Parts: sequence; C-alpha cells; structure tokens
Amino acid sequence: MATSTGVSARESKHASKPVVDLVAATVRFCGDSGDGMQLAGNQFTNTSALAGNDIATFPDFPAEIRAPRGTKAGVSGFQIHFAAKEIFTPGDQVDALVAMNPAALVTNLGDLVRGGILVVNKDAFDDKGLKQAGYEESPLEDRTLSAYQVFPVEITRLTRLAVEELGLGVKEADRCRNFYAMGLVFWLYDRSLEPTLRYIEAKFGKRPEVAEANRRALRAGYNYGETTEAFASQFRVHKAELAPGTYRNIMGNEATAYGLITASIRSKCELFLGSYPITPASDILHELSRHKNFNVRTFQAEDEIAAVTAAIGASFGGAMAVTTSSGPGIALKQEGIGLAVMTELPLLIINVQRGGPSTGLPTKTEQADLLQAVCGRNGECPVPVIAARSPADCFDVVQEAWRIATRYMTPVFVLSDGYIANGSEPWKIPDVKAMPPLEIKHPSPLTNGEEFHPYQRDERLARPWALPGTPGLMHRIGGLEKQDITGNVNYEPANHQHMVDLRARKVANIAQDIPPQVVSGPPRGKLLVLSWGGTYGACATAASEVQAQGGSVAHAHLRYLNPFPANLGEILHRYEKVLIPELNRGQLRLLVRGEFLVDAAGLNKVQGKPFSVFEVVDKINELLR
Amino acid sequence: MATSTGVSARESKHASKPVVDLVAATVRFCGDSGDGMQLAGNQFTNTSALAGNDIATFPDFPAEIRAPRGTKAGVSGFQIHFAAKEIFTPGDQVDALVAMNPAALVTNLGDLVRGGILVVNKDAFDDKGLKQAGYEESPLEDRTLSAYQVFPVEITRLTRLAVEELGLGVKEADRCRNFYAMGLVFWLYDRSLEPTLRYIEAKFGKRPEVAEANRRALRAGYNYGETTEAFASQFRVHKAELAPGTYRNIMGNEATAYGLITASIRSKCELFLGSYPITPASDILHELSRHKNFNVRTFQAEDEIAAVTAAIGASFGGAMAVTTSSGPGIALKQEGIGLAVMTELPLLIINVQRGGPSTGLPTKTEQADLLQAVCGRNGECPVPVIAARSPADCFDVVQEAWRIATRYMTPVFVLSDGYIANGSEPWKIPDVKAMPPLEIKHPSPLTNGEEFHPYQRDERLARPWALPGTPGLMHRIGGLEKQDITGNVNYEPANHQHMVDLRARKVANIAQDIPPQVVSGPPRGKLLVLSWGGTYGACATAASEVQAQGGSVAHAHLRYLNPFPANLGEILHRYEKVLIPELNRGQLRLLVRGEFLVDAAGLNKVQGKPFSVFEVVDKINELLR
Amino acid sequence: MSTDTSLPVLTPNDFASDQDVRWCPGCGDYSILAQMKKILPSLGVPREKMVFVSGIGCSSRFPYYMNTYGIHSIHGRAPAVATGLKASRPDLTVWVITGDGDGLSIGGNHLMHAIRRNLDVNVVLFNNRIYGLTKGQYSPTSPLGKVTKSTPMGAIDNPLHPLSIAIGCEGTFVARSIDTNIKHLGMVLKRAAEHRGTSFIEVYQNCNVFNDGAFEYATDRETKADTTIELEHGKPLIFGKNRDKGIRLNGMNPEIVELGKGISEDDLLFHDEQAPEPSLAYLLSRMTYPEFPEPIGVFRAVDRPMYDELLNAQIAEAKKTRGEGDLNKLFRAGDTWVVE
Amino acid sequence: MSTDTSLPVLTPNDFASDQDVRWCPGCGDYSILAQMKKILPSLGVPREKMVFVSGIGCSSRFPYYMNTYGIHSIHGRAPAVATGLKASRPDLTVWVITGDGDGLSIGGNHLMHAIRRNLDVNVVLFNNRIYGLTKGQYSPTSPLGKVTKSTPMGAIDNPLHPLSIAIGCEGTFVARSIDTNIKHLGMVLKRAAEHRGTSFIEVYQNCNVFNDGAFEYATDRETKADTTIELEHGKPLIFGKNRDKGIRLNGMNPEIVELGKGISEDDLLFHDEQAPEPSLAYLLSRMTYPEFPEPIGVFRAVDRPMYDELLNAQIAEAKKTRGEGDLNKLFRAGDTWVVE
Ligand SMILES: Cc1ncc(C[n+]2csc(CCOP(=O)(O)OP(=O)(O)O)c2C)c(N)n1
Ligand SMILES: Cc1ncc(C[n+]2csc(CCOP(=O)(O)OP(=O)(O)O)c2C)c(N)n1
Ligand code: SF4
Ligand code: SF4
Ligand SMILES: [Mg+2]
Ligand SMILES: [Mg+2]
Repeated sequence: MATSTGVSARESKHASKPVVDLVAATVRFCGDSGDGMQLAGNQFTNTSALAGNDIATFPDFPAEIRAPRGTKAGVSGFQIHFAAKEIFTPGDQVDALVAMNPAALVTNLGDLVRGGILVVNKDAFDDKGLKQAGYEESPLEDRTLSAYQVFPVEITRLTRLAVEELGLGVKEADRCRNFYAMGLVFWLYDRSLEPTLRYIEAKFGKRPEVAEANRRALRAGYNYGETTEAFASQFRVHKAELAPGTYRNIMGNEATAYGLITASIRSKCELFLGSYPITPASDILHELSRHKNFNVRTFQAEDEIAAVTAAIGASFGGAMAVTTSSGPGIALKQEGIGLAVMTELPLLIINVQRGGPSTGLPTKTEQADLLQAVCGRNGECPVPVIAARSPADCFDVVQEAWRIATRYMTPVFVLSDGYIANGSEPWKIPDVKAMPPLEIKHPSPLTNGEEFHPYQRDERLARPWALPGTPGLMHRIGGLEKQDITGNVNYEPANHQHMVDLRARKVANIAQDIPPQVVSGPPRGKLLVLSWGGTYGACATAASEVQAQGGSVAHAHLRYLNPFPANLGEILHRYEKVLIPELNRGQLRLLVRGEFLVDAAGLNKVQGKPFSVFEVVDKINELLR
Repeated sequence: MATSTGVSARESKHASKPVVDLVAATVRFCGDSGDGMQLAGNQFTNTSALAGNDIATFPDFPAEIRAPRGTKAGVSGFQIHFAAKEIFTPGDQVDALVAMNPAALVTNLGDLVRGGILVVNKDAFDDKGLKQAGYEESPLEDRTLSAYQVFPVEITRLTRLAVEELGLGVKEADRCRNFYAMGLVFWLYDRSLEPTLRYIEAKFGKRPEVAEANRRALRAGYNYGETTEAFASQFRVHKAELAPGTYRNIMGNEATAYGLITASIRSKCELFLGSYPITPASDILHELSRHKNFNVRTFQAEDEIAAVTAAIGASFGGAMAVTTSSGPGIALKQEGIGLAVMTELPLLIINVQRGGPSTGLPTKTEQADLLQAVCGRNGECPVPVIAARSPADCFDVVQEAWRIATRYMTPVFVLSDGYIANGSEPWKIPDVKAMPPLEIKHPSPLTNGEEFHPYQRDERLARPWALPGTPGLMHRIGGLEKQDITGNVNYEPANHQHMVDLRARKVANIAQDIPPQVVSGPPRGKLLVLSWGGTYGACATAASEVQAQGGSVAHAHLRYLNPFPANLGEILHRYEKVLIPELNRGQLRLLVRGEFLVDAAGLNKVQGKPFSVFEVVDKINELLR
Repeated sequence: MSTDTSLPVLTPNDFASDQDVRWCPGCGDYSILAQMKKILPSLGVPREKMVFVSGIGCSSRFPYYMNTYGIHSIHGRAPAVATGLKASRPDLTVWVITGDGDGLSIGGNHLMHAIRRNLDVNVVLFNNRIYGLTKGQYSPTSPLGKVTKSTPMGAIDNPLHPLSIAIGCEGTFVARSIDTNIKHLGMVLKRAAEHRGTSFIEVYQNCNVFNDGAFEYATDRETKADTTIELEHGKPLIFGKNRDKGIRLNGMNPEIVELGKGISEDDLLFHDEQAPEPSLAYLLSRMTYPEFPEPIGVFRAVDRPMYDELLNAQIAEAKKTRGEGDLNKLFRAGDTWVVE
Repeated sequence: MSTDTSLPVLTPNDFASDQDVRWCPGCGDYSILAQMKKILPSLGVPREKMVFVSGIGCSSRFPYYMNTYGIHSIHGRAPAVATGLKASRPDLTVWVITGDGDGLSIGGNHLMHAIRRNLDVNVVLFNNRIYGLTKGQYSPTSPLGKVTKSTPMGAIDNPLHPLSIAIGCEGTFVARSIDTNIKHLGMVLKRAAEHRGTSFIEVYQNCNVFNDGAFEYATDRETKADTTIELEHGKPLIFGKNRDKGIRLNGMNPEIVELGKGISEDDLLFHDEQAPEPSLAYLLSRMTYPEFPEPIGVFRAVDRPMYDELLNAQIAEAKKTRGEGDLNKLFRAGDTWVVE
C-alpha cells in the first residue's frame, strides 16, 4: 500500500509505550456545537481512511443552530468506526469517548462500552457546566464513572498554555481545544498527524498565527498522550483488505451530487436542480451549486412546489431534471410529481428522509417516507422508487435512477436518509473512462408535414422525448388525461382505463430491466432478513454475525422498492420466516405482505437513530429460537 | 301516502292510451350543455321523488364550461333511476333516452337497452349537427337505430310553435326546448306536471313571459305524447315502500354541507370551512356559504394550503374546522394535515374524489385517493379515514367523522366522490329534536398557578382541547416532535418512539369505538364482496341479485377504512374467497391483503364511471363458478 | 420589408393547432388568442422555438390552441415551470398564460418570484375577475361586495391590483390592455415579446358566462374614451372623447383637469415608462375607475439584469476560470489513497 | 396613570415562558423578543387572549418563548393559520412572527393575501437577509451578488423589498424598525398592535452567525444618522447627525438636499402616513442605502374594512334577516313528501 498523497511516517517514531493491535475501534468526539467536534471527527475519519482502514461515520448534529453554550440541546457529536476489515456501520458502542463538557458527557455516556476509554475536559466541569448538564455533583468525583477508564485532562488550560506565546486572545486560544483533543486521540490510536497538519495549512494558511496555534495544540495533545503517565498503552488498527484502487472518503450527500453530475455527463444531458433548502437535503444543493463548470444549473426556488415544477419545465426542455428535499418538502411536491407522471417526463425526486411526521425531528434519521413515495399522490399515479444503502451507494443509485427515468420516461423517486446523507465511508473512485454512456434518444425533426405523436410508445412503453426547438415536433402536454398516441386531451372511459393501465404496466415492466434480487447466506432456510435503504449496514452485519454463529439466516437488501425485483416473491417463499427491520412502523412490511401475502415480521424502531447491530442480532436470534 | 306540499292529481286524468306498470325505469336526458339537461333531470327526479318512487340519479357534466355547441365534448347528461322498490344505483342501462342532438345521441346510445325508447330532436339532425357528431349519414335514415323504438320529434319547431304568440326571440324560444322534452317524458311515465309548474313560477316568476313560454312548452310536450299516434302506451312506476317519514331529495354535496352544519349544532362548535374551489367539491363551499345564520364561516382561501392551515388555526381557536377539496388539492394539503396530526387538533378533510392522476378527469368519478389518504404524508402520520356510500349517507358520515375527530383530537379524512357528490336520492329527514348532542369538553381555567399539560391524555389517549382565552392554559404547539405530557419540543429517542407509537395507538383504538362490521347475506360461505365508498349501490344490488339466484355470496360495505372495524379480519376468514370491487387499481385490496393476508381478488375499473350492477354480478358469478 | 429567406414567412394561421377551440362562444379569450397569433409571425422566431406554458383555468387552455410547444401545467405553477424551462433553455421564447385565479390566487408567489428574477419570459394574465373554469367563484381581483357562488352576501376581501403587485415586486415590464381593443392588445403583446426580462401584461377579459360586463365601462364605445387613458412614453396623460381632459400631479396625488381654461398640456403628468424607480408606474397603477380613467399601455419598461442570462454567465465564467468539468478531477479533489 | 383594577398589572417577565431561549448568543432575535415583552403589558390585553403564530425558521421559534397561546406552524403558512384563527375568534389578539424566507419565499402568497384581506393581525417579519435555521442560504432579501452556501458565485435574483410588496398588496399599516434601535422598535410594535387591520412590520435583524453585519450601515453609531431617516407623520423628512439634510421631491423622484443654503424645511417632503393612496408610502419604500437614507417608522397607517369584521358582520346580518339557523327549516326548504 502507498498513499497517493505521500503521507509521511508517523510523528513519533519511537513509541515508548506498548501498542495493542485491534481489528476495529469506535471513537466518538462530543462537545458543544461551538467546540468543533464535527471538524475533529472529520479529521480523524480522513486520517484513518488514509491509513487504509475501512471506516463508517455518524455525525449527530443538534437541532438548534447554536443552542446556549454548555446545554444538552447544544451537544454535537461525531462517531468514527474504523477497522482492519470490511465494516458497514459506525459501530453500536463506543470504545473511546471524548467529552468536552458535562452536557456532552451526560448525553453520550450511555453509548460507551463498559471498560471503555473516557477522555473529559476537566476544566469544563465547573459548577455552571455541571448544572447545565443536570449533574448535582461532579461525575468525576463520585462513582458515576467507575465502570470506565477515565482520563480527566485539563484541555482548556493545557491548550491555552500550548498557544500562549502566540498572543492570541482567550477566545481564540480556546478555539484550538478541539485540535488538542484530536492530538491526544491521534496518539491513542497511533495515527499520523500529517493529514491534519496539511488541512491546517490549507484552511488557515492565510492566518498564520491561527494555523500555528492549531498546530501547537494538536502536537501538545499528541505529546500529552506520549509523555504523561496517564495512558498506559496505545492502540493500532491495521489497514483493511479493500479491493485495489484509488480511494477517498465520501459523504452520502456528496456522493449523491457526484452521482448526479456523473449521470449528467454519461447521458450528455445538462443537469438542472430545482430545490428549496431543507435539512438534511440542503448539502446536495450546496455541493451541486459549486460545479457550474459541469453545466450544472442550480435553482434555489421560492418553495418546493416551484422547485419540482421548475424541474418539470427543465425536463420538458431536455435537461436532466432533479429535485431534492426531505419529508415535508416532498409532501408539497406530490401534486407536481403527478404532473410528471401524466406528462411522462423524466425527473429525479430525491428524498433525504428525516424524522417525522410534520416538521418532526429535522436533524434525525428515519425511513418513514416509503409509503409516501409509493402511494402518496392523487389518482393511480405509479412512480418507480429506489433507495440508497450507504453513503457511497448514493453515487450509484442516482445514476441508476436516471437510467430508469430516461428509458421509461418517468419520474423516479430516490430515497436516502439523514444517516447516510451525513455519514461517510471510503469510496473506490470509479474509472471514469470505463463508464458506459447512458444513451438517450430524442426524436428527429419532421419536416415533410408528417404528424408527430407525442404519446406513441416504444417497446418499453416509453413515449418520445421531443425537445422544443425541433422543427415539426410541436406538441402540447399537460395534466389532463391524454388520448393514447396523439396525447390530445381525452375523457373517454375506455381511453382512461387504457392509459391508467398503461402507466401502471410501464412502471411494473421495469422489474424486467433490473438485476434480480441477490441473497447473501443460505438460499433457503429458517429466516430471511429483508431490508432496504440505510439500514443495510446493521442488517448485513447482524446477519453475517448470526451466520458466523451457525444461525440459518439469509439477508436480502432491496434497492428497488417499486417495482420489486421480479424474483422477490419466489425468494420470500423459500424461507420459513421473513423479518423486515425498518426505521418506521412497518412500511415495506405492508407492501410486501400486500403483494406477496407473506407473514413478514417487523423489527421497528422510530427513534431518530439507526439500528444497532445487536438490536438486529437479538431479533434474528429471537426468530430463530 | 300524502304529500306535504299538496301535489295535485295528474294533469291528464283520462289517459287515452294503455298504461303499462313497471317496477323500475331509467331515463336519461342528454343534449348540449346549453340545452338545460341538468334542469330537466332535476325536475324529473323531483317529480318522481314526490310521486313516492325511490330514486337514484347520475348527472354527467362535460369538462368544458361551454364546449362549442353541438360537439361531443359539450354533451351533458342526466340519468334518473326511479322505482317502486328500494334501489341503490342510477341504473346500468337506460330504458328511455332523450337526445337533443346528434352528438348526444352518438355518445349516449351505447347505454340504451335494446328495444328501448329513443326520443330525438329531429330538427338538430341537420348536416352541421351530424358532422359534429361524426355521422357520415343521418342515423335516423339508415339502420343504425333499428334495435330501438325511435321517436324523431321536431322539438325545436314544435317548441317555437308553442311559444309563438308570446313574441320571444328565436334564441329565447329555443331555450324552452328542454321543457318540451320534459313534458313529453312526463307524459310517457305518467308524471304530474305540478311540481315543475311550481318550479317555473318560483324561478321565472319575475319574468312572466319566460315563465309562460316554459309552461306552454311543457304542456305542449305533454300533449304531444297524449295526442300524436307515435306513442302507443304510457308507463307507470308506483310508489316505493320506504320507511315512514318525511322525505326530500338530496344530493351528496348538499348532504355533506347539511351534515356539517348539523354536527356543528350538535357539538355547539361554530363551523369554519377553509376551502379553495375545485370540481367536484366546490358545491360544498357554495352551499355552506349560504348558511351564515348557522354561524358558519366560509373562507375561500388563496390556495389549498392556506385552506387547510387556516382551518388548523380555527381549530386551535376552538372552531369546528373543515377543509374540502378533491385529489390534486388534497395532495397540497398533506403537509398541513401532518401538522394537525402532530398538534393533535380536530379537523375534517373532505375529499370529493375525481379521476386522476394529476388534473386527470375533473368532472368524472373515481376512488383512487384511498392510499393517498391513508399513506400520503411524510413520517408515521396516522389519520382516521371514513367514506360515504351514497348521497344521503354523506350527511351521516361527516357527523361521525366529527365525533371521532373531537373524541380523539385528530384530523379525520372523509372520502366522497364525484358520483355521490352530484348524484341524488330520497332522504328521510331526521328528527332534529332526537339528535343526541356531540359532547366536547374543553379544560377549565387554571388560576391557582397549577401547570397545564397540553399533551396529558385521557382514557382514549386524547389530549385536552384548551382554548385560547382560557386563563392559565397558555401553551404552545407546533410541528416539531413533542415531549409526552408537557408538549415541549423534544428530540429524545425514547420519547419519539413513545409518541409515534402513541399516535398510532390512538388511531388504532378507534376500532373499539365504531360499530362492528355488518355483513348482508350468509355469515360464511364461498364469497364475500367487500366494498367501500360510492360503489355501495352497485355492489349491494349485485350481491342481492346473485343471492336471489341462489349464489353463496355475502356483502360487506366498509365505512371505516382506517382503522378497519375490529371484527373485519375474522369476517374475511369466514369466506373462501374475497372480492374487492373498486374504481381504482386495487387500493383497498392492498391494505386488506397487507393487514389480513387474505388473497382478495379485485374487480377494478378506472374509467371515470361508476360500476354497472351487471359488471359486479358477472365477476361474482365468475368467482362462484 | 424583406424577410430572411431562411425563415418561411408565417401567417397567424400557421400558429393554430389542430384542436377545436373550446371556450364559450363570446368569451374574451378568443380575441386574445387571435391577437397572439397575429403578432407572433412578426417576431421572426420559428414556431418550434416557442413554448406556451399555462396553469389551470379557462385561460390556461390557451397552449392547446397554439401550434407551438406547450405545457398546460397545474394550477398556479406556470411561472415556475417557465422558470425551469427558460433557465435551462435560453434559446427558447417562453410565454406564460395565466388567469386572475391561477396567477394571483394559488400562483401569486410564483408569479411574484418570476417577476423579481426577471427571467426573459412573457406573462399574460387574463383578468376576468372571476373563476371561470370552476364556474363562477370570486377571484382576487373581484371587487368588494361581488356576489358569486362562494360569496352569496358579497365578497369581503379587498381586491388585489395585478399591476401594483407586479410593480411592487420589481417588474421590469408592466402593461395592461383589453381583450376587445385588438390593435392596442396586439401592440402590447408585441412590445412584451420584444422586452428583455419578465414582461407582465394584464389583459381585461370578459367572461360572458360568469361575469359578463365586468369591464363594460372600459369597452363600451360610448364611455371608453372617458374611462380609460392610453399611456405613451414621453407624452402627457390626455383622455376623453375630445381629448380635452388630462391628469395632473398634485404632490403625490393625480387629479383630473380640463385642458384649456389656463391648463395646458405642459402642466400635465408626462408618462415615463423608463423611469429607473417604479414610483410613477405604481402611482398610475392606483388610478381606477370610477375615480379615474384607467391607464392602458406600457406602465414600465426598463432594462435590468436577467436571471437566465446571469445564470448562464456564471456557467460560462465557471468554465473559464476552472476549466470544463472533469469528473476525474472532481472525484480526486480531496485526499485520496491507493489500495494495491 | 391608573390601570383597570380587574386586570392584574403585568410585567415583561410575565410574558416569558418556561422554555430556554435557544437562539445563538448575540442574535438580533433576542432584542425583538425583549421589546415585545416590554410593550405587551401596555396593551391591556390579558395573556390568555394573545396568540403568537409563526412558521419555521430561527425567528419562528419566537412563540415558544412567550407565555401566551402559540402555534409554531409549518414553513410559510403562519399568515394562513392566523387568518383562520382570527376570522373565527375575533376576540383574540393575534401576532404573526415570520422571517424573510418564511414570509417572502415559501410564504409570500399567504402574506400577500393576509395583507390584502386586512385581518386584524400583526405581522412581524424578522429580516436578516439569510436563511438562518437551515444554516446560511440566500433569501429573497439577500442582495444581488451575495455569496452564500447555495450561491457560491453570488446571488443572481433581484432582491424583494418587503415594504414595497406590502404596499403593493394594499397594506393598511406598513412599518420598519431595527433590532438594536430598541426604543423605536418598541414604539413601532406598539403602534402595530393598536392598528385595526393587518399591521406589517419589517424588522432589520442581525444574524451574527450566517450574515453578520448585514445592517451595520443602519446600526453603527457612527453612520446610522446618515443612513437612516425616521418618519414622523406630518413632519418633513430630515436626517443626518446634525439634522441638516432632508429629502425633497423632484417630480416623482426623491432627492437629498442640504438644509440652509436657500432650502428650508418647507421645501422638503412631508410625511403623511394617512394618505389615502399608498403612492407616497411606496416611493419611500424605494429609498435604499447607499443612495438614500433608509426610512424607518410607520410608512402607512390607514383605516380600511377588515376581513374578520366584515365576516362577522355578515354572520350577524344573516341571522338578523333570516333568523338564527334552524335545522328543521333548512332540511325542509325544498319539496318534501311524507311516507306513512
Ligand atoms: C390544485 C388545484 N386547485 C384547484 C383547482 C380548480 N381550479 C381550476 S381553474 C381554477 C380557477 C380558475 O380561475 P382563473 O385562473 O381566473 O381562470 P379562468 O377560468 O377565469 O380563465 C380553479 C380553482 C385545480 N385544478 N387544481
Ligand atoms: C416545507 C419546508 N421546507 C423547507 C424547510 C426548511 N426550512 C426551515 S426554516 C427555512 C428558512 C428560514 O429562513 P427565514 O424564514 O429567513 O428564518 P430565519 O431562520 O432566518 O429566522 C427553511 C428553508 C421546512 N422546514 N419546511
Ligand atoms: S367560463 Fe367565462 S372565461 Fe371560461 S370560457 Fe366561458 S366565457 Fe370564457
Ligand atoms: S442562525 Fe442567525 S438568525 Fe438563527 S439564531 Fe443564530 S444568529 Fe439568530
Ligand atoms: Mg379568471
Ligand atoms: Mg431569515
């Protein structure tokens, strides 16, 4: 292994303390939202990725922009699971927790493994801090933390000391505390400081005293681990065996944006995004708006209705039309999506799901918008639905969605969620040259006075995508029922039945054009775990853990939710039981039961949080018993 | 039987032609939308109702306001089924068809029974009229109509003649043609002219020459039947055996409006309607806006979103909040409905369904918004759903919906459809004094500084409906997840799970508070027909026809679609087969299969038209075979 | 006048689609359709480069009758549809057809934002002061007290003035005409088409079925010279059958004066459609019958940056400074590592 | 001053709810909250008669901090929620709290229609020229060229002027104040509360996290006397540290003049908030920094019929002419028949 960016050898060559090798570890940084915990997490992620680990991350933002300092509402966290093997989740429990204040400690301690490492910023445990966290007494002084290896470090004081010579104000000095904490954790897991030093240079290069302060804090934290007697040993997680290739770390929303740009290039169709900001989807808009040199047009609309209908206008004009939002915004788009169904125009609707109903829990994850996607419009209004399973998978899913949208002239729903949108994992950068084009045919001009039929169909029942500007193809479309072939407005009973059936058949037929469902584990047996979307990691890990213990369990993860893969019914009937774990009250379960009459059981959690592996394992074992 | 309004004996006492007694008959008037066919239909309906028949009507409007005269797009029709027995549908086939022009003939002839009576306005069958209808040759002159009893009447000429002396212009004279046609049909079915003469007086009394012209035309038509040799016999449909009481004819939207006003009075809660016009729901707004003396406040909002959110505001203030719309408008309201779910405020959402998807077929009927009602919002967002089965049933259903909404503090969906909204039937006027109050409790002031808990629950899990203006109950609600009991904003995982489950349980519990599902027909056996909404008439009639022929079929009609009645699962399992006829592609079927794992078959029609009885009968027989 | 030989000379009829026109006989929409077909050939834009976008309403059926590209979208959303289309296809000539309900009730926000963005589209609002398609409810332009199906005791909402709103949200081209004043209407449509930026035109349109005569004061041969006033750039505001009356400014208030009797044209208010600030246009938009003659013509026509142009300029600029997008570079922008 | 003994004398603190205020430290919202709490006791309305309705945004968290009734509704819809509430509960005092995104982007149409209906509610729009809650995208009031998360190359939409819009849609009370100008803000809030009809107030509000200093020109001690001008009814428009500058009307154009040097106060534009036509208010709403000092204060305050009042008057009228509703009569209004 070599790193393309030439990461140098580790800072401290001669570790004076014993090093314990681990297969995997999970670290979480938590503190006030002003404490820079997201930055710390990202740096640790990046460094671990560059060190060759497989990684999975889970950032957890507070709902408020900046809740009052030190309150529980203001706690921000970032968890990194890094491993010398393939992993799929950010980890159920935390091996090492860094808590920058009492509020962070009280809200995060529950996830720390017994015997785990706990680093706290001792300076923050003053009366005010304790009170804000609801502690009557300092947990550092009573027996609250007796089950853990506790390291109270005077992070504030030591950071100030480290940057003292630079003459910064107290506020600015304190802003370096996250680098101090990082340094310490970097030492603990035997990580290189190089990538972060490079980051500091790139980010703060223009303000040299700030850059220098961050550097000093980082090194001071590192050296604290190395030199004080508090820490007895270091840990090391070797690089994982990943498929050969060039890798980078990627977040879900970023992968979505990249996938969209890639689909645009592959299909030679300029990208138009109509969007209205909403958590946790906004970052797709932000990312795409930065890539105008790819002919990407982003339109921040006045609302979600304008966003989707502008996208429909762009689609009529021949653009690759996309709209992004989250639950409440998607609700507003449904009338517009109906128009896209009736006009049979390609369009991607990306829903980065969050906790609901209503405004719900904007910064939390959930899978409760599946039925909304499948059933949530007036009339018989079928729309294909596909879902991403991990941050990097977003890249592939949106391209697949665009393939379907253009081959079948239909809007397509893509479901992501807050968990994968903000989570990250290593992504093997694809070979751009090897990517096949996504071919789109637009009908040619008709100049001999021949009549153009906008609702004539090809073998896939797709109508032609005739572009304004093409002579002889002038036509009018709209939301009223269309006459077959001509596309004229038509209210005749038989035609309506025909068109309703045809639209349904067109979407149902997509089942023939997607890969058959694969199953990992025994091809038949006691239990099939059927999952979809962002719970992939937990379900796959749980199933393989139980398999490793000899349990007769298989796992199938659905990418296609409407239509289902053609072989799904057959697969379901090969198992005695079916378990559908979902972060909702059983939405896929309703669809699967209704379509296949299989008495599928559910594992349902609606807490704004992803599954832990053990929750799925426990349920599997219960059903296997 | 006596009529409260003192209808006099029939016009022509000594019928000179034989009179044939019938149990039931179906008549349809059709013509250009300017021809006054709806008026003719309404008059015939009213007269038949007053004559004591049971009736069911089906008006069919063109989509255009006034399509060019004489075109097929402009044809307007009105069908009346009247009987000496209880009937539930406007009739599959027409016994007597009046066609005012060729376009009306060509679009309506298919429904005329073989051997049926066909009256056409011969004067309209000129070259232009024929061409507009797509006839190459006049159907009056070739063999097109050989299967029917054809009566070509020069309605235009004879009407002009009848009113000649009054000195009206040709245009005005021609406006009396519908009265001429009515008179003829009144004679044919031995109906009294009195009610229509009264109508003319009330409506045109201020323009005596118009009133007189209409009277003359009416009588002329009647006398034409009596005196010309064309018609060999008259028909008579005796009065039906209806439960004792005072009756009137009522249309679905009217019944909805009356039901709402009644619920408002029964619950002592002033009615607030937030609505935006849309076909076929607008008439509820129109009707309610006429009854301000019942403290009814109607607000024509700027759009559907404002309509529903204004209703939510009114509900917060303690009003009986209602919003009405049709499919596309309902799609727009879903985000708002989610807010009502989260804030747990009572609200009725009335969807008069029409053909979809998208703008679809605005003037046609369909049942394709059931899944939208049950599943069409972001997050886990349960809303009770109930459906009306006939025009008069709308009166009861909205009151029941308001009972549920206030007992459970929840929005409730009421599904109607274009067919029952515009259709009519006799309605036994309820005894106002015997109506029980709908009791609503609002919490009392707290003046001793006690804390008020807006999300504290009663035994039905309903939270208190505390009204602004009440001292000591000040509280804030909104769309973010609420803490149990306090109602404060809360993002904690366990609380979210608790609240999601609680909202679901609250709605599920309604199953305990509604009548068990009844079945008509054998309590177990080969086939159960399970229907909902406006298809009641066709399904009930079909099932009883097959039962009469000895078929082992039972019929259950669902009023409650979410939650289902508690005994539904048990009922379903008592039959070998289940048939769910729907005017959609199987929406109830999906829900029933998903919940009860019953392999229900579907009879699905999506043609903008109701079922014919024979379609259901055929399907039943097919499944019984 | 010679035409480019590469473009066939089109006639109004070339712009008629094969669909039967289905408005009520006598509807004012017919006349607007006719004028549109009449002016389009003069724009020199081939039919296939034109798109008519509409919402829902009688007026919004318009695109079906045009032999161009067209979208009959959903209620109120035409300006948004047009925005997406025009932003991504600057080569097209885009018209938006809307009604007083479609454009000012459900679609008010989209209209407002389209106008402020100043995309190069032309919006024609058919104002019949009623909901036609849904058979006669009051609209945001119906006067106070108007009795309709939904207001049996009379409307109680203050009506909106479409032009005041368009001016209130930064409209760069704002005009008014009347269905029956066909020459004037043609002129206004043509000027709108030629304007760079969002053109907003209100057309008084008679709905002879549900609101017959709403604009009779402005269309009646006998009265129209006194009840309307034609705006002309740089010209004083004169009206009346004998052109003997004018509008003068008294502080911020317009007043009617009679010419002669010591008052000359120079004392009158002179129209300036190009005034950089829209205050004059706004003031004119407040002149309503019966107090004042209602101005028709172009209230405002100024040049401002256009959204579509700026957007495409940013695309060009991005390509210039950062090079045509390269996926490989994009994917490898941050830290990467190689597994062998 | 003596207070009605039946009403306990309230203090600002009585209006504080038990919830922690969770805006960012330094946010301008705090000051608006403080002023609101300060003026409410003086209205003589008991807390339980007040309802604060908001949409979604940082600003829209406002109701949680008030010990009154409140609805934190959904994005953009607060004016509609308030309309339903006020129309059915005329006895309540209803406030709408909204932001530049909530009120002018997604909610523009509801705002416009609430204003034109002239319900008796008070709308306060916190204009920070940015989307705060969603972490920094541009808003409809962000200036052209503004670089934000969603506009890395600068915004290309012409900004809206909230007051021009409010005036464009028939606003009867239109005012502006500034978060840090606490005395002025209190005065404006109080006057809004006292106005009968929809009061619309734009408050310049600093978002110190995502758009710090957006209004520095108007809040900086050094410059504010030159960059803002306080409107007072019946008074000439004078501004400047030494009150030596004024605004004069040149035709329809305002211009800055120096007092003295032959120009006296009488030559200046005099403010008339009660002008029946809103043209002056409109013109004032167009005066923007840096060309002009930006007016603060009450632009317009006129008496017009109110929707809620008219609605309830129709109810009363219907009862008077037709009698209190009687179900039996209603059901039997048409033809009926008896089956025995
Ligand atoms: C979402 C939605 N709401 C309501 C309607 C019903 N609707 C169709 S057109 C219309 C109003 C039309 O009025 P206007 O825009 O003035 O057009 P006109 O018919 O007068 O030309 C309404 C309310 C609809 N089609 N879609
Ligand atoms: C339907 C819907 N769309 C989008 C959002 C996301 N959202 C919440 S607040 C907001 C904008 C807030 O801006 P503004 O109104 O200016 O308030 P501020 O935070 O600046 O006070 C957006 C886009 C939402 N909650 N709901
Ligand atoms: S209803 Fe009115 S606006 Fe509509 S087509 Fe008829 S006349 Fe024209
Ligand atoms: S993000 Fe801005 S507007 Fe929102 S609370 Fe923070 S400072 Fe205030
Ligand atoms: Mg209209
Ligand atoms: Mg803002």
